[in-house]
Amino acid sequence: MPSDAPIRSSFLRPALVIGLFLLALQLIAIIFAPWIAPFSPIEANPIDSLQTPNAIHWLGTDELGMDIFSRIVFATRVNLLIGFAAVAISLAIGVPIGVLVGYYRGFTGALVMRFFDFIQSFPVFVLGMALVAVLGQEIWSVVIVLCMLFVPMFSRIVRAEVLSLRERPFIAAARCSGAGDFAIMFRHILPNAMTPVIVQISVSIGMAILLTAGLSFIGAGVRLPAPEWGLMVSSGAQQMILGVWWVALFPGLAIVFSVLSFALLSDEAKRLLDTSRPGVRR
Amino acid sequence: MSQSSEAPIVELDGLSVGFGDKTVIDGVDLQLRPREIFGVVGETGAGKSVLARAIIGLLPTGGRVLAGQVRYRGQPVSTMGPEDARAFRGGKVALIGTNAKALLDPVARVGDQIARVVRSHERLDKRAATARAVALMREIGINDPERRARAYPHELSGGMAQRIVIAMALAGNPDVLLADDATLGLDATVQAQVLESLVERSRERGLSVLLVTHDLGIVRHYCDRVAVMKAGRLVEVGDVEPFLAAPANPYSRELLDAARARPTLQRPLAEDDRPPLVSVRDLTMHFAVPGSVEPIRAVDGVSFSIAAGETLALVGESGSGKTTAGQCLMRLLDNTDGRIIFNGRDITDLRENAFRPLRRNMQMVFQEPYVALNPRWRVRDLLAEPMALIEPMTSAERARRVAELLEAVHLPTALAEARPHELTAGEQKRVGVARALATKPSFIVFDEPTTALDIRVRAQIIDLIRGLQSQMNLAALFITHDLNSVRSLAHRVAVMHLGKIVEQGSTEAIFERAEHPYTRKLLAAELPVDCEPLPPGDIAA
Amino acid sequence: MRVSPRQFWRRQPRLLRIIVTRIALIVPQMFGVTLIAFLLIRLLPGDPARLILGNFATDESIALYHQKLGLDKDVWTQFAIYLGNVLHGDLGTSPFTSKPILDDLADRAPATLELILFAVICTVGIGVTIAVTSVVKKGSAFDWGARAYGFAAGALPDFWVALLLVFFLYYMLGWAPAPFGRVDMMLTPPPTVTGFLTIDSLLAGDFEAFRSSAGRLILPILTITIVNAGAVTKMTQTVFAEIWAAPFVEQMRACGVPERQIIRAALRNSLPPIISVSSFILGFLLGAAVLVETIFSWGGLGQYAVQAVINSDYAALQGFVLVASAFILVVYSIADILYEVVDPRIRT
Amino acid sequence: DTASETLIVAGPRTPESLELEYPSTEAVQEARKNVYERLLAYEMKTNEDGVQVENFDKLVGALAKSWEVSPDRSSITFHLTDAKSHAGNTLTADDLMWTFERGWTLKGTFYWYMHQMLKINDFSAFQKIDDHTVKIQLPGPSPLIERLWVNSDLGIIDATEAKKHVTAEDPWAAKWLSTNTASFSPYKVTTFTPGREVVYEANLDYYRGVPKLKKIIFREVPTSSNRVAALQGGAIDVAEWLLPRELNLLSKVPSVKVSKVYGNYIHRVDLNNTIKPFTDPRVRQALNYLVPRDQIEKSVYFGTARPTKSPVSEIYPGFTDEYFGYTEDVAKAKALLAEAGYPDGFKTELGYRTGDEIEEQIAIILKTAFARAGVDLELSKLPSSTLVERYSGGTIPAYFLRDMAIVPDAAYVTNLWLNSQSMVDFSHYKNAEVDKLIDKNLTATDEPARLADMKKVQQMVVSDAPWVFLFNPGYQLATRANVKGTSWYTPNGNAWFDYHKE
Ligand SMILES: Nc1ncnc2c1ncn2[C@@H]1O[C@H](COP(=O)(O)OP(=O)(O)OP(=O)(O)O)[C@@H](O)[C@H]1O
Ligand SMILES: Nc1ncnc2c1ncn2[C@@H]1O[C@H](COP(=O)(O)OP(=O)(O)OP(=O)(O)O)[C@@H](O)[C@H]1O
Ligand SMILES: [Mg+2]
Ligand SMILES: [Mg+2]
Ligand code: NI
Repeated sequence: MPSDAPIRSSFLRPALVIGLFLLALQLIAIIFAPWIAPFSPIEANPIDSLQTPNAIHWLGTDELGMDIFSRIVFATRVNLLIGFAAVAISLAIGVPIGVLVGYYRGFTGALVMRFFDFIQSFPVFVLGMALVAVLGQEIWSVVIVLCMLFVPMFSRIVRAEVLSLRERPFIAAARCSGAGDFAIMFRHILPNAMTPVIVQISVSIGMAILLTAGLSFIGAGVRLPAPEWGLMVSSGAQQMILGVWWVALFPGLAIVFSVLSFALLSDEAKRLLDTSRPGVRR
Repeated sequence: MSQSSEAPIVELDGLSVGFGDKTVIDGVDLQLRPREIFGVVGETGAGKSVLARAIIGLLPTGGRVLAGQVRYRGQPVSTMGPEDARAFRGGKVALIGTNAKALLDPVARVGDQIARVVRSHERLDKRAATARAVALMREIGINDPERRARAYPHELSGGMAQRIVIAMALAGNPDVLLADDATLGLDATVQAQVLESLVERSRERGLSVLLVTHDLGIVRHYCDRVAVMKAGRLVEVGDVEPFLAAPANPYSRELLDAARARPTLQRPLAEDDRPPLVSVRDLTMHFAVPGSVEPIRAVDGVSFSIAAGETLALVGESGSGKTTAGQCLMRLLDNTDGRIIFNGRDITDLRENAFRPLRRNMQMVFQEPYVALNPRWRVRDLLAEPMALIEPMTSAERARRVAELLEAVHLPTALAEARPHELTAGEQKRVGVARALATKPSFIVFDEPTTALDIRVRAQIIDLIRGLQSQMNLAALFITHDLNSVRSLAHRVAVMHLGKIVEQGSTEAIFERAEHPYTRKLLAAELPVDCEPLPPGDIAA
Repeated sequence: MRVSPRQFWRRQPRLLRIIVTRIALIVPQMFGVTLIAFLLIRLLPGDPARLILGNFATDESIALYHQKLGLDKDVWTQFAIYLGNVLHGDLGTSPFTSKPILDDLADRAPATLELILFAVICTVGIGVTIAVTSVVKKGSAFDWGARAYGFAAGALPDFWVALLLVFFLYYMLGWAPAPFGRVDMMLTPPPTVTGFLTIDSLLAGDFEAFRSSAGRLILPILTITIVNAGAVTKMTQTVFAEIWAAPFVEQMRACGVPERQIIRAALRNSLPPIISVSSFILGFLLGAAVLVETIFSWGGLGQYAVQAVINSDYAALQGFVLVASAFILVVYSIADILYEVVDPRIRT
Repeated sequence: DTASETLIVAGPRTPESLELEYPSTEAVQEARKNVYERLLAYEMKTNEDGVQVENFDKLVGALAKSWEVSPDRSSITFHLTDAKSHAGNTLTADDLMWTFERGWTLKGTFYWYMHQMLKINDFSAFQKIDDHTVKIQLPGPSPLIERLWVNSDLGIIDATEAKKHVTAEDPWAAKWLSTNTASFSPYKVTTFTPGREVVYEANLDYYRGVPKLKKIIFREVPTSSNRVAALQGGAIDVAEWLLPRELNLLSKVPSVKVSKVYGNYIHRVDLNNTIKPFTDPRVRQALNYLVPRDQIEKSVYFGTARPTKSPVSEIYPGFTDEYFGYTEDVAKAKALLAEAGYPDGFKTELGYRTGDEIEEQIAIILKTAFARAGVDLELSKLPSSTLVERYSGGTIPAYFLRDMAIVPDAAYVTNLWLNSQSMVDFSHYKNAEVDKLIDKNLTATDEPARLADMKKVQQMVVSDAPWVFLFNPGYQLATRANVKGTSWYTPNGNAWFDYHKE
């Protein structure tokens, strides 16, 4: 029987606790942003520009006098929306492609993989800039850029799993038991191929947040004055060398904590899935 | 042969080892004398491997010595400093583990690996060490050792890899060899060769050997003294001959009886003129190897037929093509050539969709019990899956049928909710059998249903199949290299070697009047507990 | 007996076979890259003619300018012409630098390569060292630290780290040299040999330039290393830990092989994934280093590409994609070759 | 010593080309100022900040030591000075003729000036009289007949040298001249590495005397704060194009000098007058009433800019601000919008250039300010090429434009931006009367009458409000304190010949 002990004890692991705590903070920020943030996140108030952190503006203000704390709180919505949307769409597209390409290895499959190679070998930020230039500076453009990166990634992961799974005896056994191709692909293989995908989901959300920030940083992200962490760092970037540290520092920290929470959760997911992972019992 | 007068080389004194709060070795006293070969037997999980590792002072992670100590020539192993301990391992006491392929560094040439050990115990330059390695390889019976020394582990057969591990063990010139199930998983013929050279080398060099094994046959053939281990305790220690004649402990007796059981042979079925249920003509299966012109001829022109209710055993060493032949029969592989006729119908070229309805009549029990079950599915679903082949069923009917199947293979109904990894290997095998039975087929391929199981579980599975045979008038292709089970199940036997059937006949004829030399070699490699040892040359030939 | 080409092929040394196979694969891949890049880039909005002509644009001059850039023909003709030119080593001329794009790229590539090559060396070296130490000393404080770092590093945005480093090490403490450009503006860069300023200045015996260019590398390399070594650490940790627990390691220990040797053997076994992750990082950085390049005004390929996008400089962007893909393909191919060389189990 | 004769300059980008004909970016304008010499110039005067600026009232000779304009202002004759090129060639009428023919054929800047402004239709208008004399005959009179020749875009090429680099496909040495210099200017380019640096070296034979600075090293440092840091750290002598905030910071640093000129830039939000709701002048006026000019002046420009109150630059002859009444008045704006049928405001897109911090900041401030009247701005940060394509194609309703007209003439300026016939009337402003007045004054030569007409034009334009009038951002330069001789010319590029180090 699967022993419950390791699973239960792993719920108390500090990594998991920190990960969940950070995630909870983000969820609170998303839901209660208007109540938490003391100021409007998008209204310029140039009179108050570049204030160091103080009692009114806890994390200071940027060049236009926008309250950094309020913007960070509201940005959680934008950043996580992009991350979740990109990952969800990529999963929906990438996983079936991966299954099909892995199961029916053929010319089309090879072509698809080569195309993925191309996309993946394309320098990320240049691809991003070009796409955003074509599609316009919208949240959805960023999501599409991320999907271009994640779909091949998920497909590849699934395909690799499928390639090895399809040779496993239990597939032959299922065929003996009368399972057709469709049942084999989606009932037998897919559930077994999901573990690395699930682990990757969380990692990808983190990656999405980082990439979104990076894209915004070079001006290919969302539209100002929408609060977005990367954009906020970028607006403070110039001044850093002149000693204005708070504008870039705090949103950067938000990125770090957010990505960290997903990294921790992904690692814990891997661990949890591993304990229930097959191991021959002797 | 025992030299009770001399001081023991290795001495265990009330040794207890635990993992967490589980005690795995429980107060073991044992003395290994110079130049003796000491057998340790016992079923899986008895603590044999842990014992061997405790002696060398390298417990698996998490293991702790709870009490007692190990002494080498009087010196407690635990008091050695790190450098002494290192020199001690391999230099005084060497360990030969199970599954040699995993024990070799996959990306280093085997000669270098042996040389590495040589240089760890002796100041030698690389060339001299390599020369020594080659000499060791020759000593252990490897042909053309200069060339083999440059091979990587994956280029070696299991037997050869095992010899390399033995050479590594000998490289530090130890006094004591600990052989932990060193030949497990090897073919009987190879096993005999490897053990033979191991024992020969040890005797030549005057080493003491602790031979851990499951197989009482091995003990009988090679050991001077024997210990029976059960749940971390030595239940009986003594010289081999008196032990075999009259084991004192009831558990020892049980083990010995199971090993001795020698079923009566199956009689061939009465001849009749009905066409055979399965008939295979010139079955050929070649695998293209990427990057090589020559394909692997896994099955190379095999013909046989099986009548309804008849069991044909397909025996032969590992890699001879037995599984491949069985899978071609089930159309899991697309055979290169030859015809397969089932129930009067040529199924060779049927497409999967056309063939699917026929699957209810032919089923297969897969070789590896665990990997043939989808790890994410519950037993209930695994058993229900093939039922879709029969007719639509309500879920209640299906549940009833699942319960019936579980009962048929002597599994508790509660297991329906379990997932494969929650089952023991024996239970997994039985689920595999139940799954094959779900559609009430007329023909089943059993692929090695008894390997890798403990002696006692093995007997249970054989009983189960035997029961099915008589109840359901089942025809079967019984693939195995366990000759004992062939005796008890097969009406006829086909011997396979390098993709070809070299000999075929009734079970009796094969076991008693084998004609082909390969068949004879196969039969001879079985080390029975109760017959005279064969002259070594006969096996190694 | 006649030797079939296949048999002849089989008889060639393994290494040669691996290399030839890889190189043969590059050609069609490059063609594909050229085609896709060409088509995608044509989708970019923006008209370089307007930008260049500014207030003096007339319909006439714009048409003339389009003609000069070849933009008046249909896409396939343009592609055919382009492909022909590429085969003759001509990637076109950028209207924004007035120079052949090949020259522009050749001019900027060394900056980026110098940065990312040194950065990858540091990243891999440090990442692997941390990982190995943490596995060998499992459970120690170091191990915990390494683990925490493995996590945290993956969460750091490189541009932010770069900014923090600039703030602390340059602005606050004044330890680091100025974070703009590859060499002090007062100094004349050494004559170009390799394009790597550190190497060129040594070759020229110009130690001041060497000090300056090496100093300027510190912050960007530090940034890249801090951000990416975590991934290497994490990956190596996993792989190495698995190998460290492998039966053959245990066997070597049981045979009394010294620990250092065992570490070496285990590391040797962990090489394939380390090679692929290094090549991946190298390829990734070519594009991703643009953020770091921007912050440090590095003047490398990344910034060039970004400018090309901003200006709709088709030819330059295409040239960049071509060179970048070629570079990545070459890196991956080398990695594949090494991969196969270090792992004798892979059959060729 | 060489350090005091070398000037290290950092700017946001190196010139795209040294070609006279095409690029008209700021970086190129500056390069031209240094590597080409024009025929005429304005006399220089010192402004209130001690910067040398042009006196638009007084023309003086440059490469033309003297010139005559026919009384009807339809022909001009240049008498050349004795100038030596970098290559040592002496200036002759052939150099002019070759340069003119080249420009005429390449259909670039030269052609635009001659054809669009001076209405020349045929190359025969250019005549070599003798080796030192060239005459240009216009089809009709033009008020600009003299002033155009001050522009550095109309520099003279050393034809003898340039012809050495002519090839069959390239009869005008366009390729060579895009990265090399052949002229009679104070400087020549010796290293041209776009994206990194441009090195200028002095022409020791320069006809106005040996330049005091022998070498100018121009380095590209795209990030303005890095230029600030480098200037503060003494790594460079001159930092171009800094942000007001940075200039403000630097003005407190003793080792650095900040020079300011209220130059000819016009920074505005162009509204596409053909896209709803900007078809209605009341909407455009309303937006002008919504701009918080004081706030922007203080918090974005730190006092380096002044609101523009006319489409004509405040320093140009003919400028008037008397019709400008757009104060910040939300109520009025709301009323105008309501009148126009937008009582609840509307939504529109405002484009600005990637990397332009000032525009970005103003955009955000405008977004907040316009929201007060319900006008919802969607800010689009666009790469310059995309932005230019979108506004020249008329597909974006509102966008920032910072532009300058080089020729200090109100008719020239308004013709450029407000004549519906102009290619660069990107706002698609069309007022028949304005068109008529502009057209008339492009050829009229009666100066007082022209000024009166241009006043009318300004009045109509200000009231029609084709743009959201913003600021004259001025031109500023930050140098080390020991760099002297700051000057300013209408193309807003620095002429290094004027500078020296102490
Ligand atoms: N690393 C370990 N951690 C926890 N328990 C262990 C570990 N290694 C062995 N054990 C336990 O110690 C007991 C004895 O194991 P051991 O491997 O010695 O058995 P064995 O007699 O060698 O069996 P086999 O015949 O299958 O090799 C088993 O119950 C096993 O579960
Ligand atoms: N899919 C495959 N591709 C290539 N070679 C294969 C494949 N399957 C089997 N072989 C090769 O065919 C030969 C016969 O294999 P097979 O599994 O039938 O042997 P076996 O008699 O069942 O052995 P064992 O007793 O170990 O199960 C072996 O040499 C094996 O390596
Ligand atoms: Mg064991
Ligand atoms: Mg088999
Ligand atoms: Ni050719």
